[in-house]
Amino acid sequence: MKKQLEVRLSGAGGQGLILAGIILAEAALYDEKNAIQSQSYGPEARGGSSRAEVIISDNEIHYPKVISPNVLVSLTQDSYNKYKGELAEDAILIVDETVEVEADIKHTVYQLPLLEIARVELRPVVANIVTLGAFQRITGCVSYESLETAVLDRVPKGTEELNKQALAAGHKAAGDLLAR
Amino acid sequence: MKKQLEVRLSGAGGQGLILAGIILAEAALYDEKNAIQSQSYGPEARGGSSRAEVIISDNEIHYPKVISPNVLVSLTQDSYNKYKGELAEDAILIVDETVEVEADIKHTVYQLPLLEIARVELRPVVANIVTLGAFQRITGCVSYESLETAVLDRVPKGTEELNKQALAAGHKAAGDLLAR
Amino acid sequence: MSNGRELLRLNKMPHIWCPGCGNGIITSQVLRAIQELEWDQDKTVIVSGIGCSSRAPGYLDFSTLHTTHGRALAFATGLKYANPELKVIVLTGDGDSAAIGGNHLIHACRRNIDITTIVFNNSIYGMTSGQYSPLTPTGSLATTAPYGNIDRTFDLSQLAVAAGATYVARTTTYHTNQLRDFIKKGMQNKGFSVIEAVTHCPTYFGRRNRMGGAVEMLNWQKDHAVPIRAAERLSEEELADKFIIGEFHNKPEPEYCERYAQLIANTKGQE
Amino acid sequence: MSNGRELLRLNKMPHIWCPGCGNGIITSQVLRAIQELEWDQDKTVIVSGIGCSSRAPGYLDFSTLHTTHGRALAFATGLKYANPELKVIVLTGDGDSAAIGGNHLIHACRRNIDITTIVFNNSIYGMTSGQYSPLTPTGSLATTAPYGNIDRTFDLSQLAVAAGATYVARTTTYHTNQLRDFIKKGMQNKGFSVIEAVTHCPTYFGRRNRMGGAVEMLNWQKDHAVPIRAAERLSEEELADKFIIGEFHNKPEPEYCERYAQLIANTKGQE
Amino acid sequence: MKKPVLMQGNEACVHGALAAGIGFYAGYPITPSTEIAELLAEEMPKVGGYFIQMEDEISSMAATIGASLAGKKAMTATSGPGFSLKQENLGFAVMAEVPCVVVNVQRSGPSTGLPTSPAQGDVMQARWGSHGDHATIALSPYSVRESFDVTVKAFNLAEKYRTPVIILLDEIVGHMRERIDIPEPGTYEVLERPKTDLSPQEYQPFDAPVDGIVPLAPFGTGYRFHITGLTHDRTGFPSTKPAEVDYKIRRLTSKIEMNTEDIVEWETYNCDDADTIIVAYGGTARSAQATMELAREKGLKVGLFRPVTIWPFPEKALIDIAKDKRVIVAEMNLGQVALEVERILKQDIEKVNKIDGEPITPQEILDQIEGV
Amino acid sequence: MKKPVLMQGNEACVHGALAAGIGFYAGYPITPSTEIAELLAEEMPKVGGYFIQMEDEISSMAATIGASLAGKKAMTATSGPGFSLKQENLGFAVMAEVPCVVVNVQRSGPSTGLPTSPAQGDVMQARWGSHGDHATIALSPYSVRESFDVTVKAFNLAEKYRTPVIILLDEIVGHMRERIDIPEPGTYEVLERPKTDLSPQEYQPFDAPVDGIVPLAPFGTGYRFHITGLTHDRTGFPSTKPAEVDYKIRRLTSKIEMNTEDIVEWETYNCDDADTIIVAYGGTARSAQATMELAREKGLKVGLFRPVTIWPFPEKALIDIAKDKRVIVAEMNLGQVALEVERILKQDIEKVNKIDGEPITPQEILDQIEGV
Amino acid sequence: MENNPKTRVVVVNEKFCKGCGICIAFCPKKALTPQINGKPVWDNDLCIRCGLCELRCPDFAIYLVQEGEE
Amino acid sequence: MENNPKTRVVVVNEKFCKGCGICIAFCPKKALTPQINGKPVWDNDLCIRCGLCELRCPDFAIYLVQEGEE
Ligand SMILES: Cc1ncc(C[n+]2csc(CCOP(=O)(O)OP(=O)(O)O)c2C)c(N)n1
Ligand SMILES: Cc1ncc(C[n+]2csc(CCOP(=O)(O)OP(=O)(O)O)c2C)c(N)n1
Ligand code: SF4
Ligand code: SF4
Ligand code: SF4
Ligand code: SF4
Ligand code: SF4
Ligand code: SF4
Ligand SMILES: [Mg+2]
Ligand SMILES: [Mg+2]
Repeated sequence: MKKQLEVRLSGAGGQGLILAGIILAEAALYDEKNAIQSQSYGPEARGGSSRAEVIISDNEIHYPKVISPNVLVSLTQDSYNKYKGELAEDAILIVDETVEVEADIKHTVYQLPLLEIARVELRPVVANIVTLGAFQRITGCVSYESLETAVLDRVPKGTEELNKQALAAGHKAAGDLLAR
Repeated sequence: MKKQLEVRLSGAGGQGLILAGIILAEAALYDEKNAIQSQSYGPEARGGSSRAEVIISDNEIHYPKVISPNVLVSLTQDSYNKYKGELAEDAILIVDETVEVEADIKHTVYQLPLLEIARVELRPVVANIVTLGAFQRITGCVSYESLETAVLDRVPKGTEELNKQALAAGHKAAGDLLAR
Repeated sequence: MSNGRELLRLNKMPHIWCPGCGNGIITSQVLRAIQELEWDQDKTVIVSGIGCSSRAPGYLDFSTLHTTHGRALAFATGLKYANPELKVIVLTGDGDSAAIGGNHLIHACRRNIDITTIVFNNSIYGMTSGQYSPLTPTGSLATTAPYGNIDRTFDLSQLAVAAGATYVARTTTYHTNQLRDFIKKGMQNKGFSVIEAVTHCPTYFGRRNRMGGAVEMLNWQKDHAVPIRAAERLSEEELADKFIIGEFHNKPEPEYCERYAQLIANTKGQE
Repeated sequence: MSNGRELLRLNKMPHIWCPGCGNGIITSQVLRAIQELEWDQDKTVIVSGIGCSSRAPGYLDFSTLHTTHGRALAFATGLKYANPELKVIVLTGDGDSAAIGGNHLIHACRRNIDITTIVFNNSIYGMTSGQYSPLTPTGSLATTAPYGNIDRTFDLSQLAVAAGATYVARTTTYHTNQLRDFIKKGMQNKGFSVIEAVTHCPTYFGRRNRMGGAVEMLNWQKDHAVPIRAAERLSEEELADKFIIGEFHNKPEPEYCERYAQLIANTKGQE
Repeated sequence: MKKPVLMQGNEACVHGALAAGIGFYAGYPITPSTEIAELLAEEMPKVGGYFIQMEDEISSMAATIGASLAGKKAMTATSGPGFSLKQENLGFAVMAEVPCVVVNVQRSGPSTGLPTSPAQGDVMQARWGSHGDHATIALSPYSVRESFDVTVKAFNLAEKYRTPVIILLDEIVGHMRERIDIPEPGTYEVLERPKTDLSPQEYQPFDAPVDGIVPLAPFGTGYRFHITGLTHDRTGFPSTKPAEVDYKIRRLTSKIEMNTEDIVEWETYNCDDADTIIVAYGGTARSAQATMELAREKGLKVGLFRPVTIWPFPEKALIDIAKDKRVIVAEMNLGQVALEVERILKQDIEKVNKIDGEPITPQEILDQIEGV
Repeated sequence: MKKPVLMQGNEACVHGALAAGIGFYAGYPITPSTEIAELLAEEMPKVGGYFIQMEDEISSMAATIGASLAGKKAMTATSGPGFSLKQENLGFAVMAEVPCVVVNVQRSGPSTGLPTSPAQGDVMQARWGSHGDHATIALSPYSVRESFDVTVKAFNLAEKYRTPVIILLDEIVGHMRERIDIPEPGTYEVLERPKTDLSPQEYQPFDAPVDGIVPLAPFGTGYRFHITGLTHDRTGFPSTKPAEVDYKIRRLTSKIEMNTEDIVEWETYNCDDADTIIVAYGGTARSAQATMELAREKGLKVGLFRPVTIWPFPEKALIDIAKDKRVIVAEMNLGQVALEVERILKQDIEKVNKIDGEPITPQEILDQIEGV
Repeated sequence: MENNPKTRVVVVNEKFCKGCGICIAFCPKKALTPQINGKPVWDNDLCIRCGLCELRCPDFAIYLVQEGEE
Repeated sequence: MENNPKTRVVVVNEKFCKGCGICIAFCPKKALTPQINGKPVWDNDLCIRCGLCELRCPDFAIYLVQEGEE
């Protein structure tokens, strides 16, 4: 693996991807890696798409912004269209089932019913945590334990169990997909 | 005579010395000389003393402020005390009768009842013009005609005659003194 | 009737406001009012400050001026004074007009300059993500009032009246037709007019104060707005959690530009 | 009784004000009020902006703060809020408080922070030699209104009431005892108080408007000030060239620092 | 004989503005600039122009911009504290490319300072007082006549480059009275606001070459467009696209920097044979002139370089004249233009500074020359 | 394992302020500084401190000064437009020598610009934004941890030199989240406000040596004195006497300039063997670090000079390290610190500038190095 | 061809509509029902052409037009 | 030794007094008359020790004291 992993999480405003980015970065810290999280602000954030970025590395991270993501996560078509550019050569994509990806895309694509899992099995608000579960299973760039700790640190009191389940559900869904 | 004449007119606020300074400078312009007028502003001007400065020269005047006056005019004791410093070696003083001047002063002093002339013979407000008349007679640095023209330019409509008389009265008083 | 879209810069749409945001409702009423009064598109200038609400002019097909935070009325005063034949409307937020811009509001009122000001009062700083404004009611939550706002509830319309505005009215985004009606009256008033449009920011004010979405907030307006006549018959307690809507002031007085025109007429050519 | 000179910085006297200027009369009443209420000299802070009137604190033997033009109330708010045990008095001019400082005035009123503000209203910018201020009456002359002021006559006290001050009163330098009385009441009000002291500037306002000297201007005040009760019985015409003096508002409400102290009490140590 | 006219620098500034066709003035009184407002209050209605006293300096700057957008040549005047307050809206005028003239009659600072005393402490502020990157045009006259000339020029430059232009008067020049022969109309250039050839449909208010502008169509003349202080594209609408932002922000600087030769103005005195060059501007240049005469009388080869445009600084001219000579920068501050001179010449320089409220005397500069 | 903490630069600034003993905050919301106010609104009441949201930035600055005079360590935070508005009262704090901390989280300008994008366009404004002559202390952190450190230091310097201290954050550092290990109390210096030894009778609030201060006695503690923005004498009362004015105004600069060695802070990386020195600060220094690594991988001898105090600039250190080497100044503006570097080094330098709202990438600096 | 109810239809501009649900909530005849994205579907039969949806839509996204227009 | 009228005198601080004439104009008993510089001269006999001069003097220049004080 490359010494520095650049991750872009994208979706609609309100889907909690910024929180997901923070949790992911914190999980990396638990793993004693370095991590930097950033996000886009401004009127852009008011309308449709939202974006969070995380860089994870064993070394010091100087430049804090993602230049070419190694992993792009997209929960909506809009955000996929907007942020799919400038991916790293070896980038992988983790997208919701509802996102249509170009047939001729040269990157590895993992398509999962992330939103549906949240909506049907749990609650729509935990789609971001479901996503993190899947992300962990696919990239392995943080440990599951650290991720779970980070999730439990950040989610509102009383929702710990729900979020644990969400994380597990995403993890499992990705496992199933990988197994196929 | 020195090529540049520095004049300081001083008195109490309200005695019209700034106007006198402006008139003097304008008279110099009528004589086709150069002149610069300046004055002190600020809270200082609110309280007691007031000061106007004029530089008259046949040449271009660069530095616009009076450094060491060749002529100091003082209508009040306060203003005399305040501004008597830093006179030029050959300076002359034109002061109101009510001003007490040090006995050992090394400058030529002309003491005249300027305020009284205005008050008794004319009106108190024209003390500044009386002063100008005396100033002209003593220094001769502007012509009487130019001074009169400048006075008439600047004084309020309807007071021309009064001011002409004032100028003449000052001129005469100085003449009488010089004659003594 | 139309929603005013003929006067939109359609190529700039959709606008940046959040789903359900009341700003669009007010903007639509402004456009309808202009249409109904048949104001000349080429002679109408729309000025704003900074804020979510102040983004409105960018969508409106007039000469439009998006200025600095709080200063819209000062820019507008210069514009109107320098060319009194222009019709000038100012769109501003509660923060823009009542916080940083409060002084310019008072002085525009005082001068009675012929400008119609519409205050988009969403009780919050929307653009900067939900800090309390001078018009945030006591006790409400905001990012800078995490324990509840300790400031007193403030009445901007009353201030405008005291400062000398000659037309002052308040209503809500729920009372849409009344809103348009007040805006039109303000525009017709030859003098300074303030229309306080109570609006809803579901994203920040609504969410933080658990008021539900746009629909619930509109219903809240319906339930808490009391017409001025009705209010007169209610006790202070009954009015405690209510606010008053209606026309507070409507009394023409000499307009500023006209008074200066008179001065020019008296002076011109004097030398 | 004393004229308050025990509280002067005698070595700074005589003050810079012109002969007959009303500023000294107001200042004397402020000092007498402090004496009569026995405020602690070491715990009293006097703050001002910029203007002739704002030079007053320099002569007063307290902690004194001469700030920037129009901002006295903002400085004072920080001072008082940061240490509520200080007693804070603000001395300000009509330009300082109503022109450039209008916004801070409104917001201090709105917060009801425990500060007593005395506005030296001489209807003119004295310090800068006689330009018109927002409180210059319509038609009066000033260096920047050589043809007569076209601005509308403005009522600062009414603005203060509308903005939420809990004690508001106006009187003149002629009504000296009443002035002291109002100042004392303002100081005793736990909240924001505004005392508008109509005063005379013989040098600029008086001279330009041919009102005579200090004595004539004091007599003018006597003839043109109408007590609030009397005014109620007069018609608009009868009041046309008059102005009203008296207490306009006196209704205690929760004070700002106390509300924040409550918030601290509720929050402190929470982590 | 033509009647000689004695006038203050502040008054000459007003007459310059009137000569340039000023149509609008908004201001708030402050010493030592107030005479400008007072005289305009009297003169403007006579010529059908608009004078307004605003509630403060922020609104004065705003109203000035508003009036300019309405098509008037517009000006505001102030001094130190007020100049600080205008900075935000001055930046708006820069960003929105709205022509206007801002006069700062400098007094002694910081803060309230010495309100009635001269200083030149706001020279760097004129360049850097507002946040964000931009270029500045600032002119500093040294005489009453030049106050007139520079004001006419300021209006011309404002219109030509669609930018606020700053006049840095100082209390010395602003308040002193000297003879001025006001030139006859027609003997000096007055630039009217350029008009667009384009139709309202074609017009894009910011579609300009890197070194230039698009004429600004006044509001109310059938051109409906948008003005904002946000970064914007050539049409004037907000844009966050890096390429458009880059183009826009760089042009604010390049339209001035690429026209430096057209804008800069300076004068030299006795520089040909000089081994010592005094650099001085505004009121202090008068002291330096007197110094030069004193020095020449003593046989010292002293010259004077007097920038009239402080920003952009006449960089090339300075290098031509002063490089590797002894250079003394005299100014009523603690060394502001001196920093720029040092940077341009890349050599050590000497300074004569004064900040006590009194003007620098000719002798004080001479003392520095003579190493007293 | 100690729980790792992920934090924004803005949040770290708040924690630094709390660590330094902040007792008062006044502000007005503005992106990208608002998190500072929001977090303080939450934290201040918990520690018995005072948080107030004022009606604008002018009053926020004023209230901050007022609170400092009441004896509290006081801070305000803002961004570009608000920083412009604070300039007048910032000058008052300078003149009256009132300690306080002013944070400017820089965003892209001029004017409203790109409110949510990073820039470093206010560096010169921090030095020259207020009228009149004075010196400035301004610090610019490049990491979240340094945001904490610099804030503590800013409070210390403010108290030590009785002056406002400016923290120039930028949107990059202010908004990014990275790990921070907040140091234990006791491991860093916290300077309490110096107390006077003198009795109220003897005390003169400005009777200071040229390179220092007199401790500021809080209002309400029995010391009755006068504070004014007018020039004043050692007792604090207005004075127009040239000698007193000269002493006062020069001291505002000398108390900082004569202590430059105590104040300045900078870091160097790989400068010993470098033939090319990048000068960069704040968020851009991170790009430069990455550039350096890329360059070193290519065998290019590149070093980095990173000023932490922008004002006073670490002039001596820069000369020691960079004189006669190839120097590249990288900054998110059109070249502001570059002017100072050019002046100090008296040599030609190269610049990498960006003002389109995006950070400078490591590659862009590398391209300059490689002459691409 | 005036405002003849029979010939007027309610149009939704899907590009402008943000699915806020206001039109749906305040339609007096429940002639509007939400799609999954919140945007309204119009029922010609229930609609009485009162214009309230148009009046309150914050996005200029729903309005009545003569059939065939736009 | 209280406020015994007989023992109280009106004092004028000539350094503070600016000769504005206010005390003179508003003295109910005409106990004050102007010198040439406008500053008041006090008449012990006419004075009723009402304190109005002290009350209105803008310059803290005239006031009643116990005889022998100050
Ligand atoms: C001088 C200045 N200060 C602060 C800001 C930041 N700011 C932008 S909009 C805004 C408040 C917006 O609130 P409001 O006026 O109520 O408009 P809304 O967004 O709620 O419609 C603030 C504080 C700014 N742009 N400029
Ligand atoms: C920012 C700023 N603007 C303007 C001034 C100039 N100025 C000083 S005092 C003043 C007005 C004074 O009027 P007022 O407040 O009524 O006080 P007065 O002198 O009449 O007592 C002005 C405009 C200033 N000092 N600072
Ligand atoms: S934040 Fe609030 S005011 Fe701003 S667009 Fe969204 S809903 Fe509207
Ligand atoms: S100018 Fe007017 S207000 Fe100022 S001191 Fe003189 S009389 Fe008083
Ligand atoms: S009100 Fe407008 S934006 Fe909202 S759902 Fe209906 S059509 Fe869409
Ligand atoms: S026109 Fe009236 S009835 Fe028809 S859809 Fe709209 S709101 Fe409902
Ligand atoms: S009122 Fe005071 S200042 Fe005026 S004349 Fe009398 S004593 Fe003197
Ligand atoms: S005390 Fe009364 S009677 Fe005596 S001088 Fe004074 S005003 Fe006149
Ligand atoms: Mg709002
Ligand atoms: Mg006044």
